[in-house]
Amino acid sequence: MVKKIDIASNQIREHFSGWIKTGELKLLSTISGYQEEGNIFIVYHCVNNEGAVDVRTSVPLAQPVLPSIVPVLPAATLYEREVQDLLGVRFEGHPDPRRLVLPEDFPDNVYPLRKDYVVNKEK
Amino acid sequence: MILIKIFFFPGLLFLMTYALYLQWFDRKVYARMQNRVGPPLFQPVADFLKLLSKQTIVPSSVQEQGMFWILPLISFAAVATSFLFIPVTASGPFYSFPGDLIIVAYLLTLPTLVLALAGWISTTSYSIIGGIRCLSQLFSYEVPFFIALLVPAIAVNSWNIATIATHLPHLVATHPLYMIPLALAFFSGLIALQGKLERKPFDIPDAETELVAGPFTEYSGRLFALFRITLDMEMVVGISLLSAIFLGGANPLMGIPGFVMFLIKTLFVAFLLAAIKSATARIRIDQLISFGWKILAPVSIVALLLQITMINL
Amino acid sequence: MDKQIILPIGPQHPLLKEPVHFRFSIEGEKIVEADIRLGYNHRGIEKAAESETYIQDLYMIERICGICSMTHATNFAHAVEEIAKVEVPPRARYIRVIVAELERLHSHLLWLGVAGHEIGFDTFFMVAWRDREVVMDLLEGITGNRVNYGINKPGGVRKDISDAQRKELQKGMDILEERIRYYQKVALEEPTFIARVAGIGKLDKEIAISHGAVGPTARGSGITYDVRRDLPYSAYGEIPFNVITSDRGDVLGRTIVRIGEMLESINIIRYAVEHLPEGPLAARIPRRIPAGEATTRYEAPRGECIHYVRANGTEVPDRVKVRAPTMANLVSIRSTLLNQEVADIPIIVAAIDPCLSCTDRTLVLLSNKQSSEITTWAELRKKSLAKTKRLL
Amino acid sequence: MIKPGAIWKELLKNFSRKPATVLYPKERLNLPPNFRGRPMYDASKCIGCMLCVKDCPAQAIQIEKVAEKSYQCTFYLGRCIFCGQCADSCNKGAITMSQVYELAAFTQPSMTDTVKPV
Repeated sequence: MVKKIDIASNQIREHFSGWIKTGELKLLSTISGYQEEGNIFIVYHCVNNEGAVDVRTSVPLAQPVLPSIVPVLPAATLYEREVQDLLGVRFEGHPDPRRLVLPEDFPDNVYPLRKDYVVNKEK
Repeated sequence: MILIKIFFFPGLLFLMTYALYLQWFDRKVYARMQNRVGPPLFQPVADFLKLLSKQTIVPSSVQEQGMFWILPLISFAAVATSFLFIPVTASGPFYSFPGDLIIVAYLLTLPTLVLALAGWISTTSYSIIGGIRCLSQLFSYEVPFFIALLVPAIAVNSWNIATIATHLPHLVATHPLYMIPLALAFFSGLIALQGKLERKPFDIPDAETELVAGPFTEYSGRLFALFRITLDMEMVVGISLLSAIFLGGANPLMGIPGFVMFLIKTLFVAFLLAAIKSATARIRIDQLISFGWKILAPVSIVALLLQITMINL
Repeated sequence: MDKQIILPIGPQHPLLKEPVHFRFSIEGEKIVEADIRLGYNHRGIEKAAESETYIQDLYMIERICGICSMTHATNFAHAVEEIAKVEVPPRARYIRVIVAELERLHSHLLWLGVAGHEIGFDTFFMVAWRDREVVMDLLEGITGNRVNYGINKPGGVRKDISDAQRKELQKGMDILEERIRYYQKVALEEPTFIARVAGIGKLDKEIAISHGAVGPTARGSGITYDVRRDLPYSAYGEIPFNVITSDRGDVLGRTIVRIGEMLESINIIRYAVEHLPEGPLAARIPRRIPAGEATTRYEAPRGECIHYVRANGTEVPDRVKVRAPTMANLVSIRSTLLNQEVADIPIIVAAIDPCLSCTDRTLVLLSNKQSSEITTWAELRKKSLAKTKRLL
Repeated sequence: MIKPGAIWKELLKNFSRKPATVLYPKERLNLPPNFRGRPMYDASKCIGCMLCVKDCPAQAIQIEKVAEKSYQCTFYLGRCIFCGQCADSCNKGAITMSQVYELAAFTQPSMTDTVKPV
């Protein structure tokens, strides 16, 4: 089973740098996000020495800003940018905050994975 | 009579048909070694005709349009003339004079230079890099090839291909010891020919997985067809040159059986080339140059020295 | 000399089976700057998955990638079973392991052939792919299809393995073992093959860890992380096998790891076929999955693949997140490409065995000068032509 | 250690062997029993529960009521992914997977096959 930890959004970088200093973090598998009435939850899926751990934090929909962990862990470069593209969470301190998933001509601040974005499914 | 000789029998028409046939033979052996079926007999002819019918596009960024058109013709002419000196039937080549071994070797180098120039002129990054690679590859196999040609020349003590072809077998019969340097020279000549024809271990200029088609990238239609047939004809000339001076061409038999003997020997050499082609991976340009100078050149020089000492014994 | 040629490769290029775009600036034959852009076949699967039932989702998610379809199907099925707290019967777990290892075999054999082709060793390509047919025929016999097997369903498997098929499997494994041992000999002895793979595309262990490399790419640099052993799923807990690693760190190291893994897969399949337990093929699972979430990991042929599924009690999942192994390896690819030869680009790129239909992400890597910007294809061509003109 | 010639054994063996290619239209591979070709419909067994229509991932099947207790079924073979889910979901066995795989057609409408009850 996967261990679950909840952390406030501003301590994310300290939490991960602590983990890396103690050598506990073996691998950051990925970062996934989902929207739940009014705020966006960001889940960091990691593998530690004793097994799989999910670190979850949340940011309000109105002000979706989160410190980026790329300076501490380069592996997160892509995952953060994907969440940024699809859910519109801004990661402060990300060295290369360009678009990762969407083509250039996709309209700005329209985020496909948000609940309000409806895809018309033609038969 | 002369025109018939030039354009039909030992000349152009025979060379082109035999080039297409050898291309088929090479691809068939290559396929069978890979447990595949391989192309039907008329595939090369079909490719050639298809290319002839395609539109020839010259990229706008090419400044010297004229040069772009003439280059394939130059290499085609060089290879066609070099074939006239090779003895196809026992009655000797169309024209032969004492120094024709050097002429043929020189004419065989011309297409590679032309290819490098073609790559340079067509200005796209792929063809430029392909052209540069052509040149840097030239230095690594040219010297061993020339030295390999010298060994039988020295053994028979003449520069004329026809005389080498006729006298070498008697010479080897009387001095079996000559077999060692000749075998070494034949081996290094074969590998160097593989490099000259830019085939598998050495097909670095037009490595399709990196540079699309190297110097050929911008060529299309009739020009590309001309380049392709020139490469095949160069293979025919190279193989028949090697089989003439090393294996004695058509000489033990006269007339038609002589010609058949010529065919058998060239097919044998072609089989060796196809085997090398299917057994190796493409090596890098720096590895090719170190292989050329560290292994190929020493082998051919050793063969040369051996041959010289043996003559004086 | 500072004259740099920009060598664009892709999205359409003989080197690439799938649309990706590389932009290398090179000096002479040395690569100075590497830049990759993907995202040309981004199909918005995660959004589509939120509008179909779990059964239908399984077939769509299985078609994320052609060569690792079992990976995504099993991983997704695990997540759904974990949320619904359904116990998969042992026979189904063993059948999943058998099909999973068969897929690893055909994926690695495919890679071996492609690697041979990238360095011009076409005979190796033809022969490796001919022997791969043995695995494909076995897969077709068991699951009914060469690719996109459709053997999984939430709660278990849809097809059984009969005794005749078990004998076929054992016969197939013997043939394959003899062939793969021959490839191991060729890969370690053929001079031209070694010349092209040894010492290039070096990825040392620290970068592999910090950049989060997974699978054979990481194990080729000495990292011993394998989901089948560390976080066992299906029946891997009960099957003995060892994790192959090599600390060469270069393309040859990854080749050794992949060939070793193939031999391991053969042993796993033999073990699983002998100890195939009796019992039902699938457990009952409700069409409406109760609210909950699950993170499941799976050792795909290219590395660790992770699925994160959230259910909200209806027939339709609330959120499905898929991260394919190639995406994790793409961060570290830049360090393997810098100052290598142009001739080595294809084999180094092929070394991480990129499966782009899994990844389909647009990726512009950090270039050493911080001002990297997205250039559209038109600008790129202008820059490239300007560069070449200045060169002439 | 480097020892050239590891590949030669394979080359000579191949050269003497029959090519591995199966020349498709003339020779054909025999299909395993589990092979999933196009789905077939048996009108007598269908009770019109529409489970197959609900479960089809590609919406490639349509069941319409023609008369009391008899239904006609339309397969959109252009959309069908041959996964066999309809055959599984139908607990009356009205839909079975056949071994027919040569389904290429020239026009889109001809890909739609309607099976009427007899």
